[in-house]
Amino acid sequence: MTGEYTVREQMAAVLARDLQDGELLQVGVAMPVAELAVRLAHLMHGPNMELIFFGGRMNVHHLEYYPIPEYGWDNRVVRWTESYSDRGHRFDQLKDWGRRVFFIGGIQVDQFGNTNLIGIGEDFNKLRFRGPGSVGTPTLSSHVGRYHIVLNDHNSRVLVEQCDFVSTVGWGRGGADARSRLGLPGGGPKWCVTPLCVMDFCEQSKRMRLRSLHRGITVDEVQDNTGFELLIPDAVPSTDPPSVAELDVLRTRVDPDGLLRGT
Amino acid sequence: MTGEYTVREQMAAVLARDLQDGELLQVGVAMPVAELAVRLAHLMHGPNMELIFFGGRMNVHHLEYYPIPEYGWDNRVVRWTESYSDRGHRFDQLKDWGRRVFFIGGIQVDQFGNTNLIGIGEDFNKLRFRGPGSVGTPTLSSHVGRYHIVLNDHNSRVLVEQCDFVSTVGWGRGGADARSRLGLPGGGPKWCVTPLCVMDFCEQSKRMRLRSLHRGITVDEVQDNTGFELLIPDAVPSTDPPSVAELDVLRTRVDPDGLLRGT
Amino acid sequence: MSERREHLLDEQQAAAWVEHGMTIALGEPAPMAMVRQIIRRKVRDLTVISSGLALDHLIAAGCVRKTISYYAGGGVGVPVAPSFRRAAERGEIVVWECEEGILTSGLEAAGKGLPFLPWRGGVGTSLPEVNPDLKVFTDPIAGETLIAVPAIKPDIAFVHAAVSDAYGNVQHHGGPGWIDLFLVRAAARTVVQVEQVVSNEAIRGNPWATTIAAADAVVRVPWGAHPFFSRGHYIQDVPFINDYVASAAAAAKHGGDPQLKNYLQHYCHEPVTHADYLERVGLTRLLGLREY
Amino acid sequence: MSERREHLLDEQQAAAWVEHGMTIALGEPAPMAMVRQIIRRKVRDLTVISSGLALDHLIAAGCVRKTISYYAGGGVGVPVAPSFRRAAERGEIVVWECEEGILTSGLEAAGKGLPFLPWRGGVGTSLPEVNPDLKVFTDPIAGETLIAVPAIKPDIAFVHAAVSDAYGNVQHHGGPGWIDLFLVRAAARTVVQVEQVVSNEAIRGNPWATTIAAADAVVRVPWGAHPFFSRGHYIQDVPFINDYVASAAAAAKHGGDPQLKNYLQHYCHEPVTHADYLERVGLTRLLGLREY
Repeated sequence: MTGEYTVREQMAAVLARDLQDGELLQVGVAMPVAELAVRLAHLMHGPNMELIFFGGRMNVHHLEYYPIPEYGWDNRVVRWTESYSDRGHRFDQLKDWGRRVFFIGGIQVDQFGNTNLIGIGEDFNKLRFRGPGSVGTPTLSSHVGRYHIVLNDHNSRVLVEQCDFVSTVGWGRGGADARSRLGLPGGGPKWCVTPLCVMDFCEQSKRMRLRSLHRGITVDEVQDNTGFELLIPDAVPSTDPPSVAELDVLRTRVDPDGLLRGT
Repeated sequence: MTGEYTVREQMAAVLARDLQDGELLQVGVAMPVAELAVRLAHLMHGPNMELIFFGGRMNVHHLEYYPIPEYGWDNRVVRWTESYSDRGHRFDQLKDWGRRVFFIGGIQVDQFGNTNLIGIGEDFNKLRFRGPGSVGTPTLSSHVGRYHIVLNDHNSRVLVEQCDFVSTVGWGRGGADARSRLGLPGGGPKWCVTPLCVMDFCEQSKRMRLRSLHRGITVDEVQDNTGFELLIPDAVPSTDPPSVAELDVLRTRVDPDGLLRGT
Repeated sequence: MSERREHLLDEQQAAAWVEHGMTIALGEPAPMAMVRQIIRRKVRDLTVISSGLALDHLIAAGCVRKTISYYAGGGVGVPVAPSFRRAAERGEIVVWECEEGILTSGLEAAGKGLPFLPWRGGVGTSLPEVNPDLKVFTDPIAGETLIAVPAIKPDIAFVHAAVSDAYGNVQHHGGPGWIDLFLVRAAARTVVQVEQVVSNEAIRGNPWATTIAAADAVVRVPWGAHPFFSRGHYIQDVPFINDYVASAAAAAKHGGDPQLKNYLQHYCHEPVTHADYLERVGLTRLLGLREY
Repeated sequence: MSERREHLLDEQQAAAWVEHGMTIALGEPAPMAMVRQIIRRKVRDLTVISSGLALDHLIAAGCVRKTISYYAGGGVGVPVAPSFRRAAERGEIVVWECEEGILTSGLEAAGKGLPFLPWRGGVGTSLPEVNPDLKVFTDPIAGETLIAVPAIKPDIAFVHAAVSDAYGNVQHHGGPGWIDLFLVRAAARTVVQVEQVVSNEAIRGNPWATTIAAADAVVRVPWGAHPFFSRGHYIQDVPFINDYVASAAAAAKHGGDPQLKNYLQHYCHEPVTHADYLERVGLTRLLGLREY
C-alpha cells in the first residue's frame, strides 16, 4: 500500500515533516507541492499553524476538507481567513518572521542556495531570458526563520554553479557566517527538495550536500543532473517514504483531486 | 446687534475667515476657540472642508447642529466620521498635508513664532516647569500648508523673546528662508491670534508684527503685554468684527451652549 | 450656500488625466476598465508600477517606456508575462528592478514626504547592481548595511474597489489588494473604479471600513476588474485570461502574430465605454462568474 | 490529535508577565484593568510608553523609571499630568523627549526589524538636543537633513479592544486608538484586554475587521477601560477622572497628600480582580456610562 505514491507526494511528505506546530507558513506562487505540503502538516500535526495566502492569514485545522484553488490567484482561497496579514502594510511586523517558514523556487539555484528570478544572461540590459522578477523573495528570505527551495525539475540548467543574478541570498559565496556578515536575521535555506532527492547545506562550507535519495534514484543520476559538484556523504540514506497516515490525509483531505498524483 | 459679541467669538470669526473650502482642518488639544472657528468656517463657506478629530475625518456640513464635545477626549465626536485618517499609520500621507491647516497653542511663543510645549528652565534635566510634551506638533507644523498660533491669554510670560526650548519651528531665528533652509515643506505659522489682537509675520524678517486690534484694545496695551519688541505698522486697523451671519451660525449651530460667550 | 462637490467621473474623463510620459500605478486586482481606456487613448512612454497581466496589456499596446514591477508572472504555466518578457529582452522597455519590500519602501517614502526609506531585503542580492537608484549605505544609528530606497512618486494611482460614496470614501469588500493602499498614499492623485456607488450614510455606518478617504475620482464600472476577480462580486474569468496569455505568447514568439492585435482591437480600442466592452463579453458569461 | 491552543489569560496571569525594569507600552484608551493590576504587583523601574493619565497612575504608584511619551496632559484645565510633572521636575523620572511622528518612527523601525527610520518632524527643534538618542543625519539619496530615530522595542504592549476570539484575533469597534497598532507591531509580546470574547466564526465573518492577529494573550475584562471610554461600550467617567486629577494635583503640590494614596489603595491595591474593582465603582455608576 505505501508502495503506491508519486514522487510529488514524496516531496510533499518530506517537507510537511519539517514544519513545526505554531509556525506560520507562506508559499511562493505556482508551487503546488509546497502548498499541499503545508496543508498536510497543518492537518497532521499543526493545529496552531497559520497559513498565509493572498494577504490572508488562516487556520483551517478544524475543516474536514480544504481544497487547493484551481487557479493560483483564485481569491476564494481567502474564505477561511481570520485576519489580513498585511492591512495595507505587509512588512510591518518582520521582526516576528522568525516563526515563519517560506518555500521558494527559481529559474536558477546555485551551490550555495542563492536563487535567481531576475533573468539569464551576462548583461542585465541584454538578457537571454527575462525572468518574472523577485516578487517578495529578497525580503522574505532575509527574514523568515528558514526556508526550503522546492524545484519541479532537477536538471543542470536550474542547478548551476553560480547564478547569473541573485534575487535571494542563500549562503552567498559560502561559509557558516555568510548571512550574519550581511546582517540578515533570517535562518536561510535549509533544504533543496527536488523530484530526485533532498539536499541540505554543509554546516561549515554551506555548499549543497546530498541528504537523501528518493525511491529508485542513484547518486550518479543526481550528480549528472546537477550543474555543480554536490557534496556526497559516504552513505546516502533513502528518503523516508510517505506513511499510510500521511497518504490518507493527503488523498482524502488535502488533495482529493489528485494534483500530486498526476505526473 | 453686532456690538454684542465676546472677544472669543471675535477670535473664532477671524480664524474662520482665513480657512478655504477644500482644506482639512486639525486642531490641537484644549483649544475651544479654534475648534469652534473650524466648525464656523465649515458651515459658513466650507462644504468641502474635512475636520480631523481623534483619528476620524468628517464632513458635517449637512448637519443642522454639530455640538463640540463637553470633554476634549470624548470619543462621541467621531460619530460623524467617514474614515479614519490614520488606520494604524497616522503619518502615511504627509505629502498631502499642504491642504491641511493646523492650530496650535504653547506655554511659550517667541518673536519668530517658534513655540514650546517641552518646559521652562535653563536645564532640561532641572526644569522649573515641566510641560506636557510636544504631542504631534513638530511633525504637524513641519508639513501643514499653514498654521495659526491661538492663545487664550496674551501676556509676556507666554509671548517671550526666545523660547527656552523649541518644540515647533515657526520661523527659526528669522529670515524668509528660515524654513526652507531646514527643508521643512510646510508653509509655517501665518497668524498669532490672541484675546487682544491678530499678529502676522514680516515677509522679510519673519518677526511678529501687529496686524489688527480687537475692539477697545490699544497698541500700547498689546506691546506692554508682549515680551519682545513687536513690529508695529504706521496704521493698525481694527479687527473686522463678527458679522450678523457669523454670529447667527455660531450661536445657533456651532456653539449653542455658549462656550465662547462666557469669559 | 454651495454644496459638497461630488467626485464622480466617467471612465473616459478619468482616463483623460493620463498624459504621455506620466508615472501611473495599478492596484490588484487590476482596474481593467481603466487600463482598457488608457490603451484606447494611445498614451505613450508611461512608467508603469504594476504586476502580471495588466502590465502585460499596457506593454502589448505600446504604452510603456519603463516598468516598476516586483513580479511580471504570466499566469498558470507561463512563468513570465509574454509581452513583458519580449519587450525586456529586446530592450524596448526599461526595467526598474525591485521587489515587494523595496517597492513599498519607496512608496512609503513618497507618502511620508521623505527622500528615502531604508530597507534590508535585497542586501547581498544583485538588486543594487542592476538598479543603480538603490544605494547601499551604512545606517547612522547601529552601523548596519541597508539599502536606501528613493521615494517613488506616481502621478496617478488606479485601483479597483467594491464601493464608494459620491465623495470618494471607498470601502473594499474582503480587503484591498495588498499593494493598493501603498500606491494611493504615494500617488499625487487617485482614481478608484468601483462596482457600486453607495450613499454617504452607508459609509458613515462603518467608517473604520473606509480604506481610501476622498479619492480624487470615483468611476462606476460594474464588472470593471474583468477578466480578474472582485471580492464579493465575481471570480476571475480563467478561460478569458488564458486566451489573452495564448495570444500574447504567440505574438511574443512570432513577432507580428495577429491574434494579440485582434484582442486589443476588439476589447480595448473599439469599445468606447466600459458598457460597450461588457456587451462584447456578454452578460451570460459575466453572470457565470459567480461571486462566491 | 491535539487541539488549537487558546490565548485566554486572566488579568493576574497577564500582569505577571511584567517584571522590574521592563519596557511596557499602553494603548489608547488605556487598558486600565491591566494598569491597575500592574500597580498592584508593585513593579519597579519600568520604562513606560504611554500618554496622559494612565501614565500618571503608574508614576503616582512609583512603578516608573523612564517615560517615552509624546504627551502627558492632565485633562480639562490641567495642562500637565500632575504626578508626571512633579516627578519630572524633581528628577525622579527620566523623560525620553519625543513627539508622535518620532515615536511612531521608532516603533515602526522595531516592527520592521530595522535599526532606525528617518523622520523630518523635529528637524530644527530642541528635540535632538534634549534627547541624544535622536541623531541628525544627512540622507544618502537627496542630501536632506533628517532625524534618525532608533528602533523602540517594548517588551509588552497592553491595549484595550472591543472583542477577540479565544485565539487572539482582535477586532476593535470604531477603530483602535491611533497608536495601538504601532505598539503591537513593535512589541515582543501583546496583551489585549477586551470587553467580550466572541466565537472564531464571528471573527471569520469579517476578517478585514481584525486589527490584531494572534495576540499573545487575551484578557476578558468588561468595563476594563474605566474610567476611560470604550467605543461602542461606554463613555468616559468624567467625574471619576476629575477626582483622580484633583487627588494627583494635591499630592503633587503638597507632597504627601493622603488623597492620592487613598485612591491608589482603594482602586488599585486592594481589589484582587477586575471584578472586585468594578464592585467598588458600582454597577449603577457603570450602567450610567451609556454607550452612545
